[in-house]
Amino acid sequence: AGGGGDGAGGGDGGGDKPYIALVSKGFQHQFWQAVKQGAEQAAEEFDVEITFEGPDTEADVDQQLQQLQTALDKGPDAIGFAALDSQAAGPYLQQAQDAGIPVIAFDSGVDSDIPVTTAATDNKAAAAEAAKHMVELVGDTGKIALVVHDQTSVTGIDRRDGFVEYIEENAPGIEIVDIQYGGGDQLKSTDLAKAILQANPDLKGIYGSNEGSAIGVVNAVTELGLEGKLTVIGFDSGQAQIDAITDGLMAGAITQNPVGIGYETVKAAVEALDGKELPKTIDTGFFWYDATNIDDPEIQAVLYK
Amino acid sequence: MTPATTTKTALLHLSGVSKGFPGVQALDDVRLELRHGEVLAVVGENGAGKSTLMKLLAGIYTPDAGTFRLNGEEFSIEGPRHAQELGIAIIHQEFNLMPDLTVAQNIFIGREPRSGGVFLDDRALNRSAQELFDRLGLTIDPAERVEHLTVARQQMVEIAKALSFNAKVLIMDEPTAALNDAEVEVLFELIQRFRTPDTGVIYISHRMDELARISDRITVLRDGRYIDTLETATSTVGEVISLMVGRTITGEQRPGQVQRSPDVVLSVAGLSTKKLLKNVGFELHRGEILGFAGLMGAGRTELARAIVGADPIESGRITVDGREVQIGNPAEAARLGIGYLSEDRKRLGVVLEQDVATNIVLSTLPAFTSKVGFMRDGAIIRTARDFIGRLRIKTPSANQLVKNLSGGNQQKVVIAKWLAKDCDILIFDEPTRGIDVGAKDEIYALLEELARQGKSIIMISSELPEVLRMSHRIAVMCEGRLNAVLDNAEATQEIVMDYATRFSAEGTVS
Amino acid sequence: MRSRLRGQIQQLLAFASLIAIVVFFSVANDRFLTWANVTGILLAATVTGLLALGTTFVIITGGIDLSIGTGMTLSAVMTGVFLTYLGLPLWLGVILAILFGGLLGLINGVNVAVLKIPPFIATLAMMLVAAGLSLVISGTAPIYFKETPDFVRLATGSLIPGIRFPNGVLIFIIVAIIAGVVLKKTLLGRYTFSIGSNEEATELSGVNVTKWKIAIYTFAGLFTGLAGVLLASRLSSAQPALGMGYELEAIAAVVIGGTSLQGGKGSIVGTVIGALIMAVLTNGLRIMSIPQEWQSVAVGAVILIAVYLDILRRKNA
Amino acid sequence: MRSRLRGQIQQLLAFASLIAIVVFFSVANDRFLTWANVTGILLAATVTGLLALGTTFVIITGGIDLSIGTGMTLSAVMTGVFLTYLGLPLWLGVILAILFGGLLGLINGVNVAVLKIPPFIATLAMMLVAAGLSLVISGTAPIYFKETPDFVRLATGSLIPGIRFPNGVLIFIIVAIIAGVVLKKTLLGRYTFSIGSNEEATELSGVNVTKWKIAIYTFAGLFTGLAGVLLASRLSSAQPALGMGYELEAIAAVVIGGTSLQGGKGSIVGTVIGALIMAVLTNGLRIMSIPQEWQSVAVGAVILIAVYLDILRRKNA
Ligand SMILES: Nc1ncnc2c1ncn2[C@@H]1O[C@H](COP(=O)(O)OP(=O)(O)OP(=O)(O)O)[C@@H](O)[C@H]1O
Ligand SMILES: Nc1ncnc2c1ncn2[C@@H]1O[C@H](COP(=O)(O)OP(=O)(O)OP(=O)(O)O)[C@@H](O)[C@H]1O
Ligand SMILES: [Mg+2]
Ligand SMILES: [Mg+2]
Repeated sequence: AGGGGDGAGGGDGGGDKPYIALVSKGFQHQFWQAVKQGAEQAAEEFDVEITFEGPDTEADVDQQLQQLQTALDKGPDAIGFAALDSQAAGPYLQQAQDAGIPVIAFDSGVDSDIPVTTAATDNKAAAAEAAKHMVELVGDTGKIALVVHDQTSVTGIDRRDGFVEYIEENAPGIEIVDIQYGGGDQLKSTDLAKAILQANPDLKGIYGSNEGSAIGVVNAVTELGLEGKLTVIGFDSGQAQIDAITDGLMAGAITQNPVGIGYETVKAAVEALDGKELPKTIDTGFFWYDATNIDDPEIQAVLYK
Repeated sequence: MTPATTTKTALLHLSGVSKGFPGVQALDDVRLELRHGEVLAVVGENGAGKSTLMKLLAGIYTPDAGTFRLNGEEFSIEGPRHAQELGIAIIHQEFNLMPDLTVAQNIFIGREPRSGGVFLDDRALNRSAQELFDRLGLTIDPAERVEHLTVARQQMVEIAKALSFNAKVLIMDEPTAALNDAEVEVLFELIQRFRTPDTGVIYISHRMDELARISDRITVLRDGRYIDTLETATSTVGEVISLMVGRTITGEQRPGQVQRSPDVVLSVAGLSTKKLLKNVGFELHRGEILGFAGLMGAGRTELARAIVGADPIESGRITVDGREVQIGNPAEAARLGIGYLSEDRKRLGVVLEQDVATNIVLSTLPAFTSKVGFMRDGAIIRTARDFIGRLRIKTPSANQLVKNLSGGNQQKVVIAKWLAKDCDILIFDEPTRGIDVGAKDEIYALLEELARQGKSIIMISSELPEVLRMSHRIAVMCEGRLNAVLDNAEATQEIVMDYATRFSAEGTVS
Repeated sequence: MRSRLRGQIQQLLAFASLIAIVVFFSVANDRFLTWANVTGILLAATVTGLLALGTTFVIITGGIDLSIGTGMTLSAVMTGVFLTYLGLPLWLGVILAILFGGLLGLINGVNVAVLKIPPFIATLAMMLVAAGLSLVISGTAPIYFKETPDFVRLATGSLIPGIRFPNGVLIFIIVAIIAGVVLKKTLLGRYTFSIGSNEEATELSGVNVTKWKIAIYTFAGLFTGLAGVLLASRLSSAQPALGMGYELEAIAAVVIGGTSLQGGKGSIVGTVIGALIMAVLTNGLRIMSIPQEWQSVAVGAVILIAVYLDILRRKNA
Repeated sequence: MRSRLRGQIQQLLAFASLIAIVVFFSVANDRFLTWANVTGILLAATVTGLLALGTTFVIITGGIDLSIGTGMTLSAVMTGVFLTYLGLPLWLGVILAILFGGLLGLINGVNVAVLKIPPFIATLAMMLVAAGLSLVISGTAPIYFKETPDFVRLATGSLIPGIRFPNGVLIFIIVAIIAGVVLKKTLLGRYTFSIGSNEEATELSGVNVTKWKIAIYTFAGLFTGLAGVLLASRLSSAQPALGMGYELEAIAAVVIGGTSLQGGKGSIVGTVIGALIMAVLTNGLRIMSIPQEWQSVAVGAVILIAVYLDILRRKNA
């Protein structure tokens, strides 16, 4: 193997396996752990060395770019990168290109020609799918609210806008009364969802835009004893969300394929190193799951616990 | 007053005691013997090592060398608690009180009464404190927080705390420095009552007149070394002083009839504050030393603070050089040429964590700025050294931290700060607190020299002899009122005390 | 006597800002003063409130504790370890988790009192260590309490029959009272004030400051442990990535409540009020659907005004 | 003289921990001591380092500034407003943004010195307000510097021909020297120490403490403004949601550098070393590919050890 001249024998691993550095948007949350898991699977399968890092929150653009910088300094053979802000990352990507290190974008697109391919989910489309199910469940009229995990990050914005735009275009009778942001913190999201429910007793549905937000909404509903009184729609998976769906507390949720994202990223990197042609995007897809299909093997495969 | 001189073994015996700090040998082969039932005075110039020796006994420092014997038995002190357990109680020169706790809580810290073994019994605590005060004849509210007390009252709390231990050896490090004559009487009364054939008192003071009244023997230290021990009854003040300073000091004299300048530089009229002051008015002339006398809490400190804008005034007019002024804070006062030296040295006087030079130039810093805005450190050090020399401040260097100086030398630093400032009006609140006899005379000379140069000085002092010796005129306060302003010629201790105790008819301290 | 009465009036007045805020929101939105919302506010105040109670002690000594946020998280994770991984009985697991919080406090105490590391650094280090260990121990995944369904009722169930009054709030009230009594009525509390007021003088008075400081930090740690337990109970899971930032909120509650970071001054009543002010503000602004970016501005401004009014009040008292 | 010499030896020794850490990483990983990585570390240290420089002054007065993190963000957003929205010339926009930071400091100073609000509260409020306003002004979206491509070179370009030495680092070095001189050699610095050691005594010495405190906070604010400019330059954008948490890192750097939160003690050299220790640690652990959860544990432990060794050293000196 051995990449182009520069990256040979990076400090890691010692052996002459190719080294691929992945810089994601996070590492503490389960979603990212699932991505990491997929990446590790692929690493084993293709016999490459990987590292996986991400900032503490999706607002930490600065921290992420420092991690990217360090990753570059380690002289990897390829880089996987999930940009928090692709414009801000421009100079670093340029640096990678100059050093002849192929970059694989993952999770969300990078606004640049440098990445050889992008393994991602279309978050906007996924959120629109969630909205579609919301409309199906609550009908054409009524009030709903959103608990979103982040106000400024790409995923936060896409998952909010995809949902809102779908409602505006397809269900003008539905009123979005409130959108609040809980940082993906379960406790904050719980208290925040409770306040929304207090302020709007006639609310028909709430959508939580990631695992922490969705669980917060479920907690709020149970703490206020409103089980079954309104429709909760979530995003991502995790044991708590799976349970909420099985128990009927949550109508259903959108899941991406985080394991698949991680896997495809590493696989694409390996192929790029082997000089193979890659498609411009690798759509890792998303799925709607609810009590009816949660046990399907195809769904089970993309859920993480 | 016959001490048990025949006792073979002394109550407390120290020998060969040495203690050094970086740059300073504070104690060098010092010995000391305290006999049963006696009051042993320990005297010496500022920085002679008195407090250091006492701190060794209190378990605060550990000696570099030396043996300690209590009733003939050798012992060592492991810490403050151990010293207490050994029966050694100390009144520190610098207060060691917890300002946020109440008086009673301070006195019984570490010995709190508890009900049922768990909960603090503050009622019992206050009762014990009240009993203690009753026994000692003090009127202090046990539930008052210490931070609200004046310096003098804090001193009384320290004294009460030390007396509450039922100690065998009581050490008093300048207990009267902040007290006036009436309170000193109370203290002496307490000491006499404390003294039994089993106990002994070590008494440190710079007030020579006290020694004859209270002590049986006098031990003199100089530059960290033991000089001699005298029987009080058979020695004179002059002898003691010459042992202390190694030279003789001229006796005191009162200022003669001075030709007072007609210029009024500061005039205060109808000054009242919310707390205490009632309609205070006086005039200060150019080149005058105006003394302020009064009992504890008479309001002299409060008046000074009100004048320089450290505390808000409720009504009243202040005129400086004929112009009415509003003084909002001490900085404005300083700009008008009024400097205030606080009586509370540790809290309001020195900046303990900074060095001597910084403290000396603190009021004058802008004058040491070069054209481009940098501090002229050379000039600062030169000025500092100048004052260190003039006031004979005992310090290894101008860069020594002030907290490492002895109490009296800290006081000199504060005085130097105001001398450096060249104010036209100086308000000195207890300026000679803790200053040794020799240095006192030099400070008196300095003040007189300043007055001759046309500066005007307000000198607040609780030492009546000092007020009488220094002041051209003497203002006497009581309960926030100015009862009299006397010419030096007409003033005697009796007359001043008479005015100082003329309480208002209602007899209330609102 | 007089000063004691004045003290009590002062404490009553300290409610003023809180009441003003409550009145404002009640008028602005009629959903605010409903039973469910009020208990919701109280429940929202419990976790940071508990952290704030413990930290009050530390701050009165003149110290600070930055480790409470992630220390709480680590305690929550340990609750998961005890109950789910080790399958201990509920009561035992809960007690062990609280004690574990105490252990974190003990380590802080030793670092501060024995090794003389400044509290800011000692607890910052603990904050980072606890954050890391939470992830390590949990394997960066939440731990659920499947086997102990009762555990969840600890925070949100209602012991008082008939009315929906969350147990978590009840626990908070009880613990606040205990904290208040300990601070005012026990040796630990007395020395807390004394050390904060003048550590050197306390030492010179023969009090073993080292020992008592360790005790105070340990005691404060118990609150962190309890906060972790309640957090886990409310979320039916131990979330290992949470916690950073909670320390600031708790310390803010303490300081808003009039406790001085200089040490020597403070009260539990003040801290409770401070925690309530924060919780009410957050809830009220959300209820009013103020856009989130403005919420942050409003909270900042109101805190400033509330504290300023409190200062004015004290000056005039 | 002797004591001055001793002081200098002490300061040299303060490097000891930093050097030990550097040596360790150099041995552990041969990528660590490369030019690119070293300049990378230095660049990473600039932003928090700049914040830490300003805060050193505030902390020496005995205060604290929690608003530096989001204040920096707001300054970055204002840079975007000046350069991108208003299209001002580069130099003018940059100067205005720095002055804007000074304005934030001025407001803090007035709140602390005139209204007597405790610095923790005053700057906490500012932190929240600045966080909110950053989002409001930017419309919750990053502002890019498309029209001023030169702006990006401010931080990452290299003035020194031939070698890749980022301008940001150069700026940091220059500013640190200025800060050091101001602290040691000017009236502002002297009063900073004096106020921190004993504010009341300083006031009674005829120093207008109110005025000088305002000046000190304002001066510190200029660093916040500059940090905002450099951050924006490095990220080629003003990121409005960033900033929370930076204050803690900066304050940690200050305290690791030996500045006391009690006030009265501190140095710029110490702060620079503190900032470098933090940056080196973070970078070194990343370079060694330590799992991220363990990185946090390691940073905590090393900070503790470094500060403890520093305390031992001073005791023995
Ligand atoms: N902690 C310390 N560090 C350095 N030097 C000290 C320290 N404590 C005392 N000294 C020095 O030791 C010497 C003796 O000081 P000490 O306080 O015992 O004097 P003193 O006789 O009590 O004087 P005073 O009458 O002024 O109170 C002084 O020169 C003082 O500067
Ligand atoms: N009996 C008392 N108990 C407590 N505080 C008192 C008492 N009498 C007066 N005070 C307080 O003392 C202060 C006035 O004392 P001030 O310090 O001005 O007097 P002084 O004449 O300088 O006396 P000294 O400084 O010797 O105590 C006021 O603040 C007043 O509240
Ligand atoms: Mg002394
Ligand atoms: Mg007085």
